[in-house]
Amino acid sequence: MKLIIAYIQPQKLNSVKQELYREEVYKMSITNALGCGQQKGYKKSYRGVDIEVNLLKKVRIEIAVNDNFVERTVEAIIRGARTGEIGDGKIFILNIEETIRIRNGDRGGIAIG
Amino acid sequence: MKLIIAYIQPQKLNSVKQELYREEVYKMSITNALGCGQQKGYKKSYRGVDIEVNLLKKVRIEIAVNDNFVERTVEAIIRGARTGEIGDGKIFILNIEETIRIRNGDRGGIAIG
Amino acid sequence: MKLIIAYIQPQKLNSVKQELYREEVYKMSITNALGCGQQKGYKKSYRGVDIEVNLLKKVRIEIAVNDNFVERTVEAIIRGARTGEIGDGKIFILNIEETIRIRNGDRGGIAIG
Amino acid sequence: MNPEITLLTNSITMIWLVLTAALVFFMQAGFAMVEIGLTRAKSASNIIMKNLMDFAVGAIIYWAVGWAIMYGGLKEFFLMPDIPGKGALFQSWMFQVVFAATAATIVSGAMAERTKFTAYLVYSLFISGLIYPVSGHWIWGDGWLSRLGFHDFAGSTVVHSVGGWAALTGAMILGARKGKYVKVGQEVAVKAIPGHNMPLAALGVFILWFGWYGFNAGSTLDGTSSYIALVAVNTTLAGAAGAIGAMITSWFLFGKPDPSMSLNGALAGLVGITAGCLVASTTGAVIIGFIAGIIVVFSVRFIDHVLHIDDPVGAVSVHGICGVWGTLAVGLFATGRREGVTDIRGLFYGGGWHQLIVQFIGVAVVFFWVVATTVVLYMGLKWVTGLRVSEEDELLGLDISEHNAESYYGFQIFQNQ
Amino acid sequence: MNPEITLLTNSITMIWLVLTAALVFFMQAGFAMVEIGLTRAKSASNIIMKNLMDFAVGAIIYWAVGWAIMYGGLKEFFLMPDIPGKGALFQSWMFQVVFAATAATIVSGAMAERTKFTAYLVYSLFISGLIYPVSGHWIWGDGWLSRLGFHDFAGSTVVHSVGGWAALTGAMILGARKGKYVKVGQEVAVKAIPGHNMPLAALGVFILWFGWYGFNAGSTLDGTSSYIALVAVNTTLAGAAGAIGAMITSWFLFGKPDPSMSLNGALAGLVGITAGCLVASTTGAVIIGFIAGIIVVFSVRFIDHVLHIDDPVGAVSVHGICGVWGTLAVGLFATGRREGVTDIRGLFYGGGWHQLIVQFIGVAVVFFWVVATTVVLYMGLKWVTGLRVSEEDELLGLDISEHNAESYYGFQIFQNQ
Amino acid sequence: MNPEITLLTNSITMIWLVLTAALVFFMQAGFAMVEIGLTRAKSASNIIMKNLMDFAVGAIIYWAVGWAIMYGGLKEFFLMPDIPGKGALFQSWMFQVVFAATAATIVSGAMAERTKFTAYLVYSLFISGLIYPVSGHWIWGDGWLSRLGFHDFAGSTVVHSVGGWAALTGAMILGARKGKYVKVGQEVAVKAIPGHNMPLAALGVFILWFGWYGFNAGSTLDGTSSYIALVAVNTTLAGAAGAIGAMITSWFLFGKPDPSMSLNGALAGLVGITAGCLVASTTGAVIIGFIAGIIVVFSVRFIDHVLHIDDPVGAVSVHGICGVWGTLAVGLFATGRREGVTDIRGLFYGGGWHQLIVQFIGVAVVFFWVVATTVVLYMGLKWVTGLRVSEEDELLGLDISEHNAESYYGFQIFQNQ
Ligand SMILES: Nc1ncnc2c1ncn2[C@@H]1O[C@H](COP(=O)(O)OP(=O)(O)O)[C@@H](O)[C@H]1O
Ligand SMILES: Nc1ncnc2c1ncn2[C@@H]1O[C@H](COP(=O)(O)OP(=O)(O)O)[C@@H](O)[C@H]1O
Ligand SMILES: Nc1ncnc2c1ncn2[C@@H]1O[C@H](COP(=O)(O)OP(=O)(O)O)[C@@H](O)[C@H]1O
Repeated sequence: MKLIIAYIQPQKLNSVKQELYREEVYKMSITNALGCGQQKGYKKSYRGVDIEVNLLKKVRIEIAVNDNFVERTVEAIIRGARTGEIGDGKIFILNIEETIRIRNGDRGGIAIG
Repeated sequence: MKLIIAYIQPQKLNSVKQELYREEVYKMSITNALGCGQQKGYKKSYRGVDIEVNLLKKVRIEIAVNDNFVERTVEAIIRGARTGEIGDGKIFILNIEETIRIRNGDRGGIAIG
Repeated sequence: MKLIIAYIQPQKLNSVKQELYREEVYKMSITNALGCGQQKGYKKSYRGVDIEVNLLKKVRIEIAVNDNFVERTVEAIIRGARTGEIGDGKIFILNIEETIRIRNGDRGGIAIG
Repeated sequence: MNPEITLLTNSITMIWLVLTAALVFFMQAGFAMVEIGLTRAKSASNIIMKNLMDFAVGAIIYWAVGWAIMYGGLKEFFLMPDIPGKGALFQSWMFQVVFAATAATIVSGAMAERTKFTAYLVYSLFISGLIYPVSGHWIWGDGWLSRLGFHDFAGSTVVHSVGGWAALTGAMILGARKGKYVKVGQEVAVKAIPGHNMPLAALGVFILWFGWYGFNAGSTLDGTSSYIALVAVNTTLAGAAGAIGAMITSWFLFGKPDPSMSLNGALAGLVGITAGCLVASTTGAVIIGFIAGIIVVFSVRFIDHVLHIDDPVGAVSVHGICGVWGTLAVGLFATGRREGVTDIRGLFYGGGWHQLIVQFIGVAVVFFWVVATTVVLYMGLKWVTGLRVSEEDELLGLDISEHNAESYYGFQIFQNQ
Repeated sequence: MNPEITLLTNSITMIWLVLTAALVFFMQAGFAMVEIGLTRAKSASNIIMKNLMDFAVGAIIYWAVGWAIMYGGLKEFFLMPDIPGKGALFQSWMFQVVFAATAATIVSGAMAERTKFTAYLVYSLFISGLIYPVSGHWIWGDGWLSRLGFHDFAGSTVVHSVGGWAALTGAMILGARKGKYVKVGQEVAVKAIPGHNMPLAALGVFILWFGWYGFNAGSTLDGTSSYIALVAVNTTLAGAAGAIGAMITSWFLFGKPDPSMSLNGALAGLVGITAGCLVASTTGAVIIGFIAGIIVVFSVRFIDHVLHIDDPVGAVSVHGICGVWGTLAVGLFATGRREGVTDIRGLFYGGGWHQLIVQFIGVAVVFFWVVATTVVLYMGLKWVTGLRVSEEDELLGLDISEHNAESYYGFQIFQNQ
Repeated sequence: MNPEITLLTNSITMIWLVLTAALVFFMQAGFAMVEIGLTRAKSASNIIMKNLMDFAVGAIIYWAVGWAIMYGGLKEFFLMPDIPGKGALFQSWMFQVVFAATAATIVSGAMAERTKFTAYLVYSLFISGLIYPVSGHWIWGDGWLSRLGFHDFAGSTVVHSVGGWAALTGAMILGARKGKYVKVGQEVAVKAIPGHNMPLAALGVFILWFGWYGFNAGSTLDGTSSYIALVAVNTTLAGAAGAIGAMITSWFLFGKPDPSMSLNGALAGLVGITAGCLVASTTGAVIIGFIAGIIVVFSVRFIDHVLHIDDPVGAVSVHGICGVWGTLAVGLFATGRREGVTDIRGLFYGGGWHQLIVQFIGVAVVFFWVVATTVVLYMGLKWVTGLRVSEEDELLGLDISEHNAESYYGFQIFQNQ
């Protein structure tokens, strides 16, 4: 089982979700994040004092999948999120040692879906 | 050392915390999350236009524990969070390679608690 | 490749960022978190009813780095965040199995930076 | 009198009453903001709907029947007939309808976050169409209490206590919000359910205070009264003293000066002076207001910690209890020196016990009238439409469950109750 | 007449008009809060700027030229010359400038979240300096429509429809916000872009309603008119009935009573009664308001689901469509019993079709005038400065792209559109 | 004169002053919202407490002693004795107390987010009970400055500059909020600490503007003055021109039109016209306001970037500096054509330098009086109770450290300073 963590542009969330649904990945968890990367920030100012904004709004997606699902999930995220511009985001894949469904105590691959 | 990530219903946070305290697990970190799973969303509308809400509010708990604590922590979370209904949530267990306490540089199992 | 997760005091974010930049770590992702640890909370009250606040505001930093960068990143975080007081925070290091840059599909160590 | 002088006199009163009525209308915004601020984010749109609709429904029913019961007599249902030259009638109705709406909207705060919206609509009909007009008739409509000598200048009892007691029975019959009182063994632990928007609550209090100048000073019902300024001064001083009283009391009891209690204190002082704003001296106003500010903190605490009645905004304490205090204070602080308007004189100014006893009778009568009628009303509603939403709906929040709506779209709000 | 009486009569009118003008000014805050509340957090500061600046720019241009076109004639550009004893001139200007500003600011809501700020500034100049004054002159400035017998007491057409039609052409020419109408195959899917702050929207509506007492009752232009109270009563009843009408309609159509529609309904009722608040009876006011409340829900739905015009706050429906309804209603509900002021009588009161036809002509003329001039204006702006911000700027939000600003610094806001 | 005419004249003035006093009272809400909006979320409840309490404490002390010092003489402490027929006294007190409270509350914004609450309470006592009444007496209480011919119609100096200078010394003695000015080597880097709620700040400005009609027009102190409308017109035009002036200046200096500066600009224009709203022509008002709008931006920048004084809301610039400008402007723009009220004439209208010099003397005297007394006051407070909270308390936020309170319970707020 793998944990896929993806950082994407907030405005791409809907299209990523649609691509994931197409691959029958229906489960995920989403949080707000601020990202710092190659993407240039922008300048804001407040009452004449400049503010350098280099933490940009990102959406962080966490998806736990069984190993045979990893590639199609990654491909779906890329399809949904890619624009080819800097700031498109990153995907990190980590190993999950165990998964438990709280409702009924299921463990392992069966608990993922 | 393991990292336990649990997604639970927000209204279960207090009872999960109480169960964890009972097991002498006092340390944890919590974030807001939006979850997409088997649980059906609900329909909102705005000025007569329907909005399908399928990202539901969840609480994400991260707890780092030493290996011998994993089972009691998981059990405590389940006790606190289970209602038997869809939407109760999931627990994921990942391996931690190293833990460092910033205050004094402690490393390893001793830094967890 | 490793995923470094650090919980720090919110007011230390700027100095941590500066230390990371000095080590040429420019990429990171940040989320809001509530932390429960050794640090004592404080008492709030509302209309004469006390509220025990033991979930304190923390900032959660996630940095993916190549293995040779782990130590300098950890050191930088510690330099930026340490006050020597309880509540300074923790660092957890996890293994990353794969990293993908969404923009161009780069994989592995090259995709991290 | 010279007809031109009469016309001018009438004109001054007309613009005075229309402008002060507008100020009192604006208090609806104040009530809405206070209630929104002191409850949770997940109920804000429901509160908006309640506050908008108790005014809307209340105005229509007060036009249809309420006014006729309170002042007009049978031929004035629907303000009929529409003949010219009824300026005086319209000006009175305009000034009175906003008072009826104030009484109605007070209740909303105490019943917040758990009342069925349909039940609330029906409640609005009855309070503005029947309950308020009947007791209002007794006191202001030349009814038996007014003939007894009961003095309630701008409505500590007529408006505020009526709202306060209806709030009390409502909050009791509804029961507390889930999680407010938690049984731990034999004990009941009192939990805080903090309001989500203090700036709006504060704005609401400032709006209410602003509107109170219309409420009290307009109640001269005469734009040429030379007591208008005195009433405004007393209102100012009592509100100020109330805020100070509550701040000090909360500081003493809780260790730090409490914002929402101090805001309540200002309102308590204003409610307290409402009955006596004409007859009290400025010193009297300061004392009345200050005591009201102290009372409100103890009352909120008592209702919460001892009675375990869940009144999220403190409506029962501010309007019910301080309304009583203000009404009784007339029997204590009336100076007896309001030549040409009233000669009542309170205990402290050598008037003896008489006025105090009359005031007490009025307070008691209104208490029983409102408690009796609202208990019947709420129990009836419980039986017919249901009074309270389901537990899941309460958890989800009334915005979504009653209106499919969200009040702060996009804002990340952390809520575990 | 006795000069002392004249002085007092003039004084009453002067304080009446200055106070009601202040109330109408305050409606600017109401419009700003409604618009902020019903749009996204990322545009709030831009909305503030638009609402502040359409008043500021509008007041200056109305002083410079607008007033002279509408009422004053050539010698009153810049309110010149500054001779003493012009109290009456200043009092009229003061009361009129806030009406001009109301017409101007209505448009802001419909064009929210995508209009270039510079273009909006230029628009403000033209609406307050030219478009509004010309049609205003026809109706209120003793122009040809007023001589035809067209009756629009406080401006359902003069103010609200003018704003509403300028909003319509603006929203059409601009096009919808990105993501509002999504092509899915052949079909267009209508998406909701929920407003981010319902409490502020509700506050805005209460402020508008409060200000409306100045708007309508002040339009007697005479502080000694005996119809002031009637106007205020009709305003109250129509607003109330409008809120109820919209609530019921939304309940029926959408399954639950919708907060933002009910708020729109109150405004719709108020717009509806604005033309006829003097000539309608109280029963007439209730009916006019109630129907306006129904109309506004259907109109919002039609404009959104059928015409696919993106009007975030419903300005076209509330001010344009209900302005028409209110103006025509005069031809239906005028009682003919306003001795000493007007003798117009509507269809339902035995006055025949005449007045209704005159009202219709006025409505049509203003529609064509505003549509024609604003189309030229917006197309010109599109060509000269550009009317709409770039797609990236819209995505980023106008706060940042137009003003380098953030409205809720520190708040975590989740936005994926 | 005919006693009926006298009664009516007095009545008109009484309702005029009570209503305008209510408008000025409402400015308290405006100040609170502006200050809340332009500071951080963690201080909002503390700001509420300060704004509520400076009014409450100020009203009580102004009743007890302030009024007697400023206008009444020794026998009018506590407005004693309470004899009937003192309508004129009460009406004056009512109108004056809200001005005293305005001066007091101006300071709050400049000292936001770091001042001890107890110290602020003591400050409130002294400004409303002593500092403001003394200089007020000189100018408005028939004191020596008024006899010198100093003209400050509604208080650019009496109210605004007094508040502004007390704000200046307060902000200086307190020192900046942590993180505002950061030493980097030899240089001081100026950091932005953005306000957290622009919609509330904008609402506050609209409320202030609305209240300003009471502030300026009410200052005729006579409801039958024929200059009331002129004053209102000048107020409108100067506020509008101020907003435009600041918008253009900020656009020029910062590259984009800045919302909070434009809001400050409107206030600057209003402060600027406050002294001269009676004597200036409408053209004069536009120029005065426009220049005030330019001044305020440069002043804010200078105080922040050069003097490194941390004034979160720009109170010193808006009220202090623009108060000076407005007061001097009387010496420039007074037309000399206000028959029956005043004959002062400024430099630009052929009046020579005389009036300008008198205005300058008044400005300087008040500056020294306020600076001297407030420095003593703040240094005393520093010594006795402490003026500033501890560094940890500031970091935690004054809501929690001073009041155990949280202003936006449940909202996720990201704050790293
Ligand atoms: N090494 C990293 N560790 C943590 N987060 C990262 C890392 N690299 C990128 N991110 C996240 O991904 C986002 C996009 O990265 P960026 O470098 O801007 O884009 P790109 O992948 O197109 O070069 C960042 O804002 C950040 O949130
Ligand atoms: N595979 C997954 N990856 C990431 N998050 C998940 C996954 N499965 C479940 N979750 C999280 O757990 C929550 C509850 O899951 P759900 O399927 O609704 O409940 P149940 O476990 O009772 O079937 C989801 O809303 C989501 O936040
Ligand atoms: N075992 C853990 N699991 C998850 N989060 C932890 C753990 N230990 C500490 N944290 C996070 O680190 C923060 C600081 O920990 P704390 O124990 O207060 O400080 P210290 O490391 O100085 O003893 C906590 O508030 C929490 O967010």
